[in-house]
Amino acid sequence: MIEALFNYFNQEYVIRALVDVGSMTLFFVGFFGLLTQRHLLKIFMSISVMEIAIFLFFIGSIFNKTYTAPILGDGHTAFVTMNDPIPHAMILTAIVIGMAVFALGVSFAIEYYKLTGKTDINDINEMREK
Amino acid sequence: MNFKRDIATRTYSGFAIAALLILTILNILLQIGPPDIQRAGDQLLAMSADDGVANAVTSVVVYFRGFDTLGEIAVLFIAALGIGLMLSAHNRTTHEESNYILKKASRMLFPMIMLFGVYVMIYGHLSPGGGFQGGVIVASGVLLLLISREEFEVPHSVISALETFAGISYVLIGLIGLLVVDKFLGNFLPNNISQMGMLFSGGVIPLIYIVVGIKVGSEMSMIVQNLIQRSDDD
Amino acid sequence: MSSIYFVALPLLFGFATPLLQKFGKNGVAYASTGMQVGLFLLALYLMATSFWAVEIISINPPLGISFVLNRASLLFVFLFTLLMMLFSFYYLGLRKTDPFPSENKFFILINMVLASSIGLVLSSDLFNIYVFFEIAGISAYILSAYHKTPKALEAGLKYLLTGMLASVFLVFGIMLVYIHLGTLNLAVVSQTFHTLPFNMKMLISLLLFIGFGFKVEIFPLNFWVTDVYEGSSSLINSLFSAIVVKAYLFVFFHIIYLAMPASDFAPFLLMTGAVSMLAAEIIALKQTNLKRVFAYSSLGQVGLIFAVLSLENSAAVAAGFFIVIAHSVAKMMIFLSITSIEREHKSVDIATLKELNSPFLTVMIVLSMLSLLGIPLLAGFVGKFLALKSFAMSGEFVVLGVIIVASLIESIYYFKITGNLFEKGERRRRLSLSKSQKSVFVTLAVLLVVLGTLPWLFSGYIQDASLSMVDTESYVNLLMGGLK
Amino acid sequence: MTGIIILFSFLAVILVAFMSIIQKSLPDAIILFMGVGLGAVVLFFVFQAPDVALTEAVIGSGISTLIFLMALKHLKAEHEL
Repeated sequence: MIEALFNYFNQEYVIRALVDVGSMTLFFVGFFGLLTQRHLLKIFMSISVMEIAIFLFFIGSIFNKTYTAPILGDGHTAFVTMNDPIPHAMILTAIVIGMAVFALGVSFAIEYYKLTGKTDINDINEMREK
Repeated sequence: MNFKRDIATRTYSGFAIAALLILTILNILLQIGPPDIQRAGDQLLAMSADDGVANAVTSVVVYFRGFDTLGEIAVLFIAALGIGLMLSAHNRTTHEESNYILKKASRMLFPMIMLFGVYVMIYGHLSPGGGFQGGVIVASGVLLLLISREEFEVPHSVISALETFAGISYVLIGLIGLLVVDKFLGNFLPNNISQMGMLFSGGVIPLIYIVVGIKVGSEMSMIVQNLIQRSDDD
Repeated sequence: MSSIYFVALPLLFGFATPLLQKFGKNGVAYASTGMQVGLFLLALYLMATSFWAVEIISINPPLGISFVLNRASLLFVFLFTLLMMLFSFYYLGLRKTDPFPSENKFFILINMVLASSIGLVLSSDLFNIYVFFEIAGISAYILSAYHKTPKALEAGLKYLLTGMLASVFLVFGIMLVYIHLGTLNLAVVSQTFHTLPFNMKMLISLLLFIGFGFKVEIFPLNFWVTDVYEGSSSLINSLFSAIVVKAYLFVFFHIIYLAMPASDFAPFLLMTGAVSMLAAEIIALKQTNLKRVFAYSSLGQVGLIFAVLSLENSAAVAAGFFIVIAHSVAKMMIFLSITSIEREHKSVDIATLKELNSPFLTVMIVLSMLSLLGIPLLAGFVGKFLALKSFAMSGEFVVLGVIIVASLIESIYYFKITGNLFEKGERRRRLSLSKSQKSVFVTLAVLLVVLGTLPWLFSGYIQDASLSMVDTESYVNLLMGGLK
Repeated sequence: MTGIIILFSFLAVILVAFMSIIQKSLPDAIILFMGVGLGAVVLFFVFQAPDVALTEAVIGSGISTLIFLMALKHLKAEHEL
């Protein structure tokens, strides 16, 4: 019974579907937060969740169950049957960039709060159109 | 016009819009799965055999797509600069006395965290990890000191010197590559493939990753310190 | 000479600032300006010598990243270096009396803006474009929040939030490209993009459109732009309007021409551009803040450029390039003038212009507004004329009509501003400009007049540029086959 | 085994992310957000990307959480949203 369940979930197309549905649901959660939350930190949090979702989607789509991580060692002596390293490098870059922008945003939010005492995105309207 | 809506309407409409978008995207993604093709990464894997680096991700990050990494360093540099600019004018906040356990534990943990960070940084071309991860681990060691000792402060001149040194040497390594092998960030050091797996292998790659590690470590330490707000920027 | 210096030298400058600081108070300022002059001369030299050149970084394309220099990208690089150089000269005049706080950081940021704009234009790799997109973005966020007033911080926050959202969608699109085509190189994408299933093509186009749409300030996605322009200092607005947006526009259409030429997307882009122009000009009528007025005017011009470039033929592209040059020069002039006015009068309301006592600035503002409007004998006319001609040639009479209506609306608020300029009000004391500032204005004005009266001097080069912009075959061959 | 791990990790990540987004109290939301990062680390590890997993661990759930907590300290946010 459990064996059968395990085998079912190990199939190629099931893993694909899991990755697609799972990461898009996570993306949805982030997007939902972006549209409904009002606190600035919550908004940054929502965008971070969206970022994590697309990173998971990318790595998961490229991932091949039968291949290994792209590192020699543990008996691997040649660069064959390994997962594609480019997505890993791209995500590495994107994670660091995302964190940098996010830290900057938080520092803007702190400074804005110090000056005006506001953290609600709806209240940020110094320049309301007349 | 009044855009103020009550929370329930806002939640439901947000839910509906987000769901619509995601369902559309998901529909297309499920319809058209990732094709089974030869990607650029597979060709790069074949090429990494020639450059004497055991971790293929490192050789992609630092060498094949090294220019992205330079850009990434620039982003981090600008972010640290911006955070310093934003949070510099504040007075030092008074720091609560940290408790005894934290003080004693930090004394033991700090050298270990630093050692681990430096290890991750230097062995980036042989095992998972590298400059970014190592740099951030080092910065977290600094963070431990910052929260456990009220009198501790990141020495600004040292950090600034390290950062400048690392940044300049990264660009200069690139320019030397341009002059020697006519490719920006090209590998101009001799690298012997038989040395693969040794600490000194892979030509210019470990060198760059260590430089990246120093740069990331110092930038992150500055960011952390600025956020804890005991900053005394120039 | 290699095109990599355009990016490497500003980065080197940024990293080396603590060292340069040791050479006295003016060390950083002079080093920055000197470097920009050097880059301008390099661009001039490259314009004279090279036609198609590819600069390899690390490994050969299509696997590695490379910079492609052709007439089109070189034209933009030249424009950016020229404008940035003039901007620095203006700032050198300003800093004697009224320098920015923590000036070194300001110099680093403007050089990063320059490097990333040039990188966007030159790069031939999608993920590399994303990295430059982020560098340009993050420097721009900090520049808009630079003065740390509530308004500036609000501008910075709005810019940053939209930028973060844009980059999420952009990176999603790039990932889909890599998953389905197995490459990031624009040349390979150009060859294989049409093999994708229709739905996937639409999804990728949509994601890239959302990603870039925020940054090129196109209609449904430009709600944040005017707030950012109002909140940040007008000195910095001149950079946004003249350089950053133009780089994003170039790279957006570069990708469109290469990957999805003559797609189902083109009419949509055309209409978006036209609607964008009309909407911006109508809203601009009600504004009373000078920065806001010219922000809307920028949105309008961007809409026009967007519409022209989406016609995808070389005559239209030439028209688009003419408008880009004329608009960048004119907007630089206007925003620099507003900077001087703001420093003197501490206000940017339209009514402030009544108190302006500076015949020199008055002439400059009127000249640039006439050029933006498209009055003959000024640079704007050539571009607008060619644009209207190419709309007529392609049979897009609706768009043609919309643009004429929008230009008429535009003229109304320009006349309002001009009226305020010449109205007899209570004049303040004379506004003084330093020599370097005056010479910057004169250079820009001469550029406008020369472009307008003697367009044939440049039209040859711009024709070449537009041809090489639409000549995707040479681009692909250069990256794929031209190398050992 | 792989499939089951992926299934449960995704479920956990989504649940934690949703809870963190709708959470009324900010400190709770931040701690839950750290859980999102940790779940992502497990997933990256299963997807044979140890480098990314290490980066996500130190940056995504380490430094990001720290930044949030520091921001919270400065914002002294009203805890009822």
